[in-house]
Amino acid sequence: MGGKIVVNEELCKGCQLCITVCPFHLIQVSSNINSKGYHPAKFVDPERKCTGCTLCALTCPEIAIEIYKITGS
Amino acid sequence: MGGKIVVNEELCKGCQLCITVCPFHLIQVSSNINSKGYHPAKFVDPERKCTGCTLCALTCPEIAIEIYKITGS
Amino acid sequence: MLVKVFERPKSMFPVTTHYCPGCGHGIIHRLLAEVIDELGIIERVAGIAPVGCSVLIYNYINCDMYEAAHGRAPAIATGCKRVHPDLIVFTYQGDGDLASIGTAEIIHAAARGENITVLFVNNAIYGMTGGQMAPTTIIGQKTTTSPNGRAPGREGYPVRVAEMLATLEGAAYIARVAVHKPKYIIAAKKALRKAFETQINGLGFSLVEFLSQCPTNWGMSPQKAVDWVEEKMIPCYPLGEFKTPETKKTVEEA
Amino acid sequence: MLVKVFERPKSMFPVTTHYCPGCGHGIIHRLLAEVIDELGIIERVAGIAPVGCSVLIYNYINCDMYEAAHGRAPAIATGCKRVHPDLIVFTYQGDGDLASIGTAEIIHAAARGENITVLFVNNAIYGMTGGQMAPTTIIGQKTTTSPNGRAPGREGYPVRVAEMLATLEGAAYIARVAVHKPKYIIAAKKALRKAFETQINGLGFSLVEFLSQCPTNWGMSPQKAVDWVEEKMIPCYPLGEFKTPETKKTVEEA
Amino acid sequence: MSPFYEDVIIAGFGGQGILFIGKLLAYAVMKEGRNVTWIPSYGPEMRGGTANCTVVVSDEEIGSPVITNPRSLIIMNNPSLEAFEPRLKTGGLLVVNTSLVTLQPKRTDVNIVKVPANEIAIEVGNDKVANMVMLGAYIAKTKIVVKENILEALKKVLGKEKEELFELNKIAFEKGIEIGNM
Amino acid sequence: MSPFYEDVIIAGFGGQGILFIGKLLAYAVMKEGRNVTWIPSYGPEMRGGTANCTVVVSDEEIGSPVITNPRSLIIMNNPSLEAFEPRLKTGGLLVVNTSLVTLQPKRTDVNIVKVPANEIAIEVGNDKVANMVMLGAYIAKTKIVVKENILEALKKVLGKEKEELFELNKIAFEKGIEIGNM
Amino acid sequence: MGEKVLISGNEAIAEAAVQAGCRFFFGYPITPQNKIPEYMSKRLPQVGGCFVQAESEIAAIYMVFGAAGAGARVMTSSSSPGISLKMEGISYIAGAELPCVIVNVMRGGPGLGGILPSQSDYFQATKGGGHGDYRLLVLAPSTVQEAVDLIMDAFDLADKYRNPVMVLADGYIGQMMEPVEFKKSPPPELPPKNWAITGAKGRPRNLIKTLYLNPVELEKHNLKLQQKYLEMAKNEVRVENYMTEDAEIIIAAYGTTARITKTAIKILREKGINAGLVRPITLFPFPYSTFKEIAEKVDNILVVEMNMGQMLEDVKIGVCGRAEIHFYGRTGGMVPSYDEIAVQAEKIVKEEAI
Amino acid sequence: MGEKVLISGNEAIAEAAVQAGCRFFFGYPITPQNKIPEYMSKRLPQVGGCFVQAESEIAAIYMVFGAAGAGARVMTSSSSPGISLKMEGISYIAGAELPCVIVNVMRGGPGLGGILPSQSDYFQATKGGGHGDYRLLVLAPSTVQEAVDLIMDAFDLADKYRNPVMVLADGYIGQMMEPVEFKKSPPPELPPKNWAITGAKGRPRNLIKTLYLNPVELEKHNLKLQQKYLEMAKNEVRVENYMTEDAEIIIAAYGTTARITKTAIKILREKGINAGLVRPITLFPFPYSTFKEIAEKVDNILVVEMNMGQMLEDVKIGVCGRAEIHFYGRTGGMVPSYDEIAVQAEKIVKEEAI
Ligand SMILES: Cc1ncc(C[n+]2csc(CCOP(=O)(O)OP(=O)(O)O)c2C)c(N)n1
Ligand SMILES: Cc1ncc(C[n+]2csc(CCOP(=O)(O)OP(=O)(O)O)c2C)c(N)n1
Ligand code: SF4
Ligand code: SF4
Ligand code: SF4
Ligand code: SF4
Ligand code: SF4
Ligand code: SF4
Ligand SMILES: [Mg+2]
Ligand SMILES: [Mg+2]
Repeated sequence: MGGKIVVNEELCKGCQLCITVCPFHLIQVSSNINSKGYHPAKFVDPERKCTGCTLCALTCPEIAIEIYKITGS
Repeated sequence: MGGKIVVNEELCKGCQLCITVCPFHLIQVSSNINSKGYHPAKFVDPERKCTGCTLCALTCPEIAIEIYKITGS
Repeated sequence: MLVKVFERPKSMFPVTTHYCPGCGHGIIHRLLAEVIDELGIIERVAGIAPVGCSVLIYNYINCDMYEAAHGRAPAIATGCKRVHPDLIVFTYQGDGDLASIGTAEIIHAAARGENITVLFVNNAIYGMTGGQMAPTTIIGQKTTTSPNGRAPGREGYPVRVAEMLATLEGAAYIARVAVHKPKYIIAAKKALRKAFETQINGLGFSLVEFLSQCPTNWGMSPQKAVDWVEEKMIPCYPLGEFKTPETKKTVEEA
Repeated sequence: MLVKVFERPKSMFPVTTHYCPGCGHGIIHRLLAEVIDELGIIERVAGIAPVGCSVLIYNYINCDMYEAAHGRAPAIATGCKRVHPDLIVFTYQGDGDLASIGTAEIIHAAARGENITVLFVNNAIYGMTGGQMAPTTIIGQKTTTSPNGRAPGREGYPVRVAEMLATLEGAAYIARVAVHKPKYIIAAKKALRKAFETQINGLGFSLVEFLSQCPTNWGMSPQKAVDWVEEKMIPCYPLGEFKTPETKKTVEEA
Repeated sequence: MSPFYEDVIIAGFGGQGILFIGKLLAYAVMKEGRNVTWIPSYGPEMRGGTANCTVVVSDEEIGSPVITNPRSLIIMNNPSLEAFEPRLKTGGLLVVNTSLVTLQPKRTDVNIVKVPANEIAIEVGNDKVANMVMLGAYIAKTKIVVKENILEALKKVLGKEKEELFELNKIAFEKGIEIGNM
Repeated sequence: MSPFYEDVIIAGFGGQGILFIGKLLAYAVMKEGRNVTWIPSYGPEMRGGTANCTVVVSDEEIGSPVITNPRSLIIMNNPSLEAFEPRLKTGGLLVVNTSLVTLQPKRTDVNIVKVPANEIAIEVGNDKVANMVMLGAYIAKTKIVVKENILEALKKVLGKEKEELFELNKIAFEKGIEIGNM
Repeated sequence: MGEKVLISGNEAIAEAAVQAGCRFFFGYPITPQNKIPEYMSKRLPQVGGCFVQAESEIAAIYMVFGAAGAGARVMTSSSSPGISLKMEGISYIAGAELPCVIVNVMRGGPGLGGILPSQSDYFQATKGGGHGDYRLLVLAPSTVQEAVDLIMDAFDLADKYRNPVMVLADGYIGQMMEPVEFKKSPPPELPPKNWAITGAKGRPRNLIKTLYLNPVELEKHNLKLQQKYLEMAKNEVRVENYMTEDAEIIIAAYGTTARITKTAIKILREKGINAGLVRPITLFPFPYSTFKEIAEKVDNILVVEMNMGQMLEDVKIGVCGRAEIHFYGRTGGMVPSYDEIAVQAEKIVKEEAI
Repeated sequence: MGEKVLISGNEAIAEAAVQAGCRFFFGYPITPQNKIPEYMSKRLPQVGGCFVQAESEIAAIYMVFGAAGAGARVMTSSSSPGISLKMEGISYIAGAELPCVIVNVMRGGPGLGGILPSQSDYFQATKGGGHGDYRLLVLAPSTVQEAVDLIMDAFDLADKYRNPVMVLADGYIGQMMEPVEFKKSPPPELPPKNWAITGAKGRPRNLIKTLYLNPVELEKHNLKLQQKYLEMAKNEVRVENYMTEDAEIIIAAYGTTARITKTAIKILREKGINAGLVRPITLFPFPYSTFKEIAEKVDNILVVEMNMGQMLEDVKIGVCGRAEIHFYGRTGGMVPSYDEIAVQAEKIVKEEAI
């Protein structure tokens, strides 16, 4: 049972707090720039390590992260 | 070594606090009325009991009492 | 199957905030909205915004709201609560707002045991006006009006609001929390919920002091700011419950 | 031979006061004048009168004086002391003045560690304006604005100023005394002298809270008022030193 | 006949019931359908221990409620005599409590009624009702209201709480009327 | 010859050094003995992340420091082009940073100078000095001050603390002049 | 006619408020208006209302803000120094368009001043002692009965315009007793308070605010406020013309000064001088046109105030050079007597005659 | 000519104060004047002075009271809502006759309003936003240089009259940079501050107060204050007449609005319309006589303000019906442009011509 996060790039302000708290270092700074001029966070989880622990979302001041748990099939 | 108090009748407002605190009940309400309409306190010490303990003056809100100690001769 | 386990609270508008990257206000807003949602009280909430960076909180939370004058939110809350005792009334106030200009209002709201909930955001600075010293600025901290670092002999000592208010009988629930890291954030939400429950149960004045980061006016990156909360603020402002309706007694640090 | 052992302090004018018979203000004035005389500081004292029954204190004590606006004496004292650090600055304030309208000013003067001395006269009432409720009015006490007796649910709880201020680091000496009986009056003077010495030694903010009788607005004879202090006020407002420069820590009741 | 008009200043020490008899008068006037104003002194003189009030009575709209030269004076202590006697209108009425006012009125162009109010009050039972004696004398002289309306006002003002004081006040008042009618 | 007069609005994102080059310009003008006003935007647009300032230069007393229809524009982002282009005076000068401004200017009655400022800045070493490139181009076109006075201003503003940034800024500025002179 | 009661101005003001539906009062003691909060502390709980003695005048005015914003009828009262402390709050209330009633029982200033009657807060009340382009509707009663009537109207006017209304009285009006009848006229049709804070149940949430960071919006908001003030000027001006028809000299006065002036006019007319009184009842909106008209008819206007010349300026604006304006003022708690006023008026008429 | 420095209005105001001998500053942050306290917090300790960030504007004004009463040169600054909070204190300071300088960098109101420039506190400054018959000496700079000069004068004027002086600026003056020369003229002969609180050594004790329970004394005190205000009106009126000699229309404006008007006048004259400007520099005392005189010469006066018409009333009083008065105002942070002003003026002149 893993997890998955979705970062809303337009809401994100690139503060990188989520990056600091993810226990598996699954979040990075994107090279994109959003319309406000920020480099948003980017979810990079090739090995499907994300547990959906919500730590990243808990610490996000912009509520830019939504989290899903992958259950069952 | 005894004591003696002098009440300034014009300053006194007849609150009677001094009367309450004198350990020897040496102060009474005068029947005089001062120019403000108060009955001032009156020192009555026929038996020379006053010790000059200053309790009466300490409690007087109007500083209407002066106290003397009688020493020596 | 995908199950959403974290999403924007319903009582928040889906808009971007005006806060700087990494600002603690955003986190506290979310906690507030979550607690409102969980208690199911959004239709009977009245909020009072302060003057400070969070003056625009009404752009984010979808409940009846007043915007107060600087420092006067507790008085407005009093006026509102007395008219509508059934409303759940909260104020949201910065440290300049609550601990400086609004000192009398917060103390007397607490002394009256006014049945309201106060979110007090202590970021050790005046955010909105550009980084001047707050009553909560810590010793040594440089601000635009304590350019040489706050020195007790010149600028006095930090005010510990939670401790001070806990001396008042009307205060029913007083706690200090922080929002710089997830575990603190989780604890902060618990305290906030307890504060609202105190009000709902009619037990009197409740206040939660949030230590909050202001990267912009501290002149730090958001990550550095998070560390600064841990290393500098918490030692000056110990976390914990200083009063609870159960004890109604002063509790030394948690 | 007659030796005068008690007389009017030199720094007091030889005039009658405007106070009601049995009012505590007169006693506190005398203690103040005695301490000033004993410390020999009359030529470098600046006093700040409040708005309250004691607004005319400058008619009784022969030193440089300001008359403040209601509640603002600590701010005026701050302005004065910053200009003349060598002056010995005191404020004299009632409970309406200091604990109600002037709450912010007193707390921040204490928080700044402003090197001044405050005489705080707690008579549980607004004397000058005719007996309205004060923040210090005790539970059950009837006043002209708490006609059914102060009830916590309606009018809130009494504010304990000494305890509250003792939570502030800038406060160096905080004590509560009473003036209804000679032994208390003697203790009160000691505390007041200590407060002034704290200032003279540059140790920071000092405050003495005097429980004081207001026979007129309590609706009692002076003797009854004295008993009321003992029986009602002291249980609500315990006497003692709450902070001293030596400990700078909170001391539970003396 | 020009419309009815009267004004009176009542003055004495605080605690003598100065404002009280002014209010009784005002109540009674109101009862009789006339216009009336009652205004107390509330300035610095109060701290000095004196009190006074002004009652104006008129069939017309009342202009000034404060009076420079009153038509009548009810005087209960020395300082008040000194303060107000010179202001009394020529031909006016001066009711003076001779029990307490030791100074002699100087005016010869006014009507002076001397009332040993405290002595009478003590006679009827209590020094405190000297004010009612004064009021009685004043009303007897001016006939400004009927006695009954003062008594009704008295009843109303004393209320249930101080009902027991009614008789004493009434007697004092009636004694005052007697003196005034003498 | 009528007395010298010029006004320019400099606009872009906050953080692009908009206010900074405005100040350098104002310093240099002052150095040359002319009157100058520099006024920043400090209203709600600041919270929106944009910034602008207006510099007015004149031999006479300066009246309005805010300008409805400026003679020149230095534009560093798209929103600013949209906001200010329509207000430019006919025959005016528009210096536009083509590295960031992707919109095309619409005006045909003005003088347009396109400066790939960020590219040049990166070339000379740092993206942050794009503002200096823009300033150089503007000054080359208008000759409003001599180059040396801008450099003197730069030295002064950077101060001891940021001395090491002088060279980089200078080079960027000079590159800008080159482009302006092209 | 209902029953008359003998009551002091302060108590009458309080009772009138209660009868007008005021259920909330927030105040702080200050002489000479203490009977208002004291009366309210007893009376409001009897009618299911609530009295709070605030920690200060500032807290009081913001409690009013809160209660008015919550849709209640609410009042506060104070006297001059206390009113000065409310200036920021009054600007906020006006800016947020909250209806409430504010009573100023004026005393002598400046500073702590004294406790006796004065009219020296006229400017503060009418020109906006607080910041920004706001205006209060200002009512100046001259008798206790009028204080009662105006207080009752004040609540309706406040609701009608969503604007704070100030009742500007003075120490004498507060302390004086007069027979009074409480007769509330049926309230006018008033707009529902659908903007109030009551909990966003079944409706979009409400917002009460004064911040408009965008100046275009703030200007629009201000223009809307101005429109309201113009409406007031059109609909609400009240003024009493007393014996003005045949007047050769007009005295302009309001409040206590005006009723003293009526006695002065009697004296003057006994001496054969036909004096009249123009008494503004609304100080804002000010009866400029009354003064314009009267100035066409008389040569001299004597303004009498308990201050050093404040309404004087409005009279000047109204008269606009059409008549000579004179001023007689007492201040600091001194009340002009009818004699003094008569002497002043007589002097003007006599000099004119030379 | 000394050296010019490029400096923002806020910083220039602070530095000018220091150069004028101001050693104490008590303030509370508020946009758009934060650079003043910030500058002072750095600068004052360098010159042996003292800066205190007060807990509120109210505390700040009473710290000023304390320091001014102690004989120091002292200043405070704020912006509109913060100034409203100082109203009680200003009335006290005026009543106690303490010299000090108060700066209001005005922003849009009412309430929290906005942070952009405004002139909507004109009434508050000139008519006494606080209670009682007091007046401030009010100076309105139009450029940063003038802000510097007027601040320096303000301290001298405050000491000369023992009266608070208000410098009424707006957000643009505070934020704008201009080259400035700091040239303090030698201070006038000023009376010694023998009334100050310094410790009663070798002299009778001093007393600083505003309470006069006896109304006779309070009136006397007020008359003394009035005398001072008359003196100011006699000696201190400052006004700039700009291109008025041949003007067919006069524009009246002060502060930022006035300098924008100068550009408008240029435009108008290019179009052949001879416009002139009357710019009051002292708003109190107001240059009534200048307006009286100018009104004899032109038919139309256009008052331009960043408010809804406040100085307008003083112009009306000055003009007193001798010329037609028009008004153009922007408010809430909107600044009138020279174009708009020119259009307004042109319209008036053209309509006149029909
Ligand atoms: C009466 C008044 N004084 C001052 C201000 C200016 N002001 C706006 S926000 C603020 C302080 C904000 O600091 P804080 O309350 O700590 O909130 P933060 O921005 O740090 O969240 C000040 C002083 C104002 N708007 N009104
Ligand atoms: C701003 C302001 N608000 C209110 C008052 C009225 N006032 C004068 S004294 C006082 C309270 C006095 O009570 P306290 O401070 O307890 O002194 P006390 O008379 O009991 O000694 C009040 C409310 C005032 N003068 N100024
Ligand atoms: S949910 Fe947990 S594991 Fe997944 S990205 Fe966020 S912090 Fe990392
Ligand atoms: S915490 Fe939120 S705002 Fe910050 S970088 Fe991550 S997603 Fe973006
Ligand atoms: S000094 Fe002591 S003994 Fe003498 S009268 Fe006073 S209290 Fe009594
Ligand atoms: S204590 Fe003082 S004032 Fe009271 S009765 Fe005794 S002497 Fe008189
Ligand atoms: S200034 Fe500080 S408190 Fe304000 S939004 Fe930015 S980070 Fe947050
Ligand atoms: S009212 Fe009370 S405090 Fe005031 S003088 Fe009288 S007894 Fe003292
Ligand atoms: Mg803060
Ligand atoms: Mg008290």
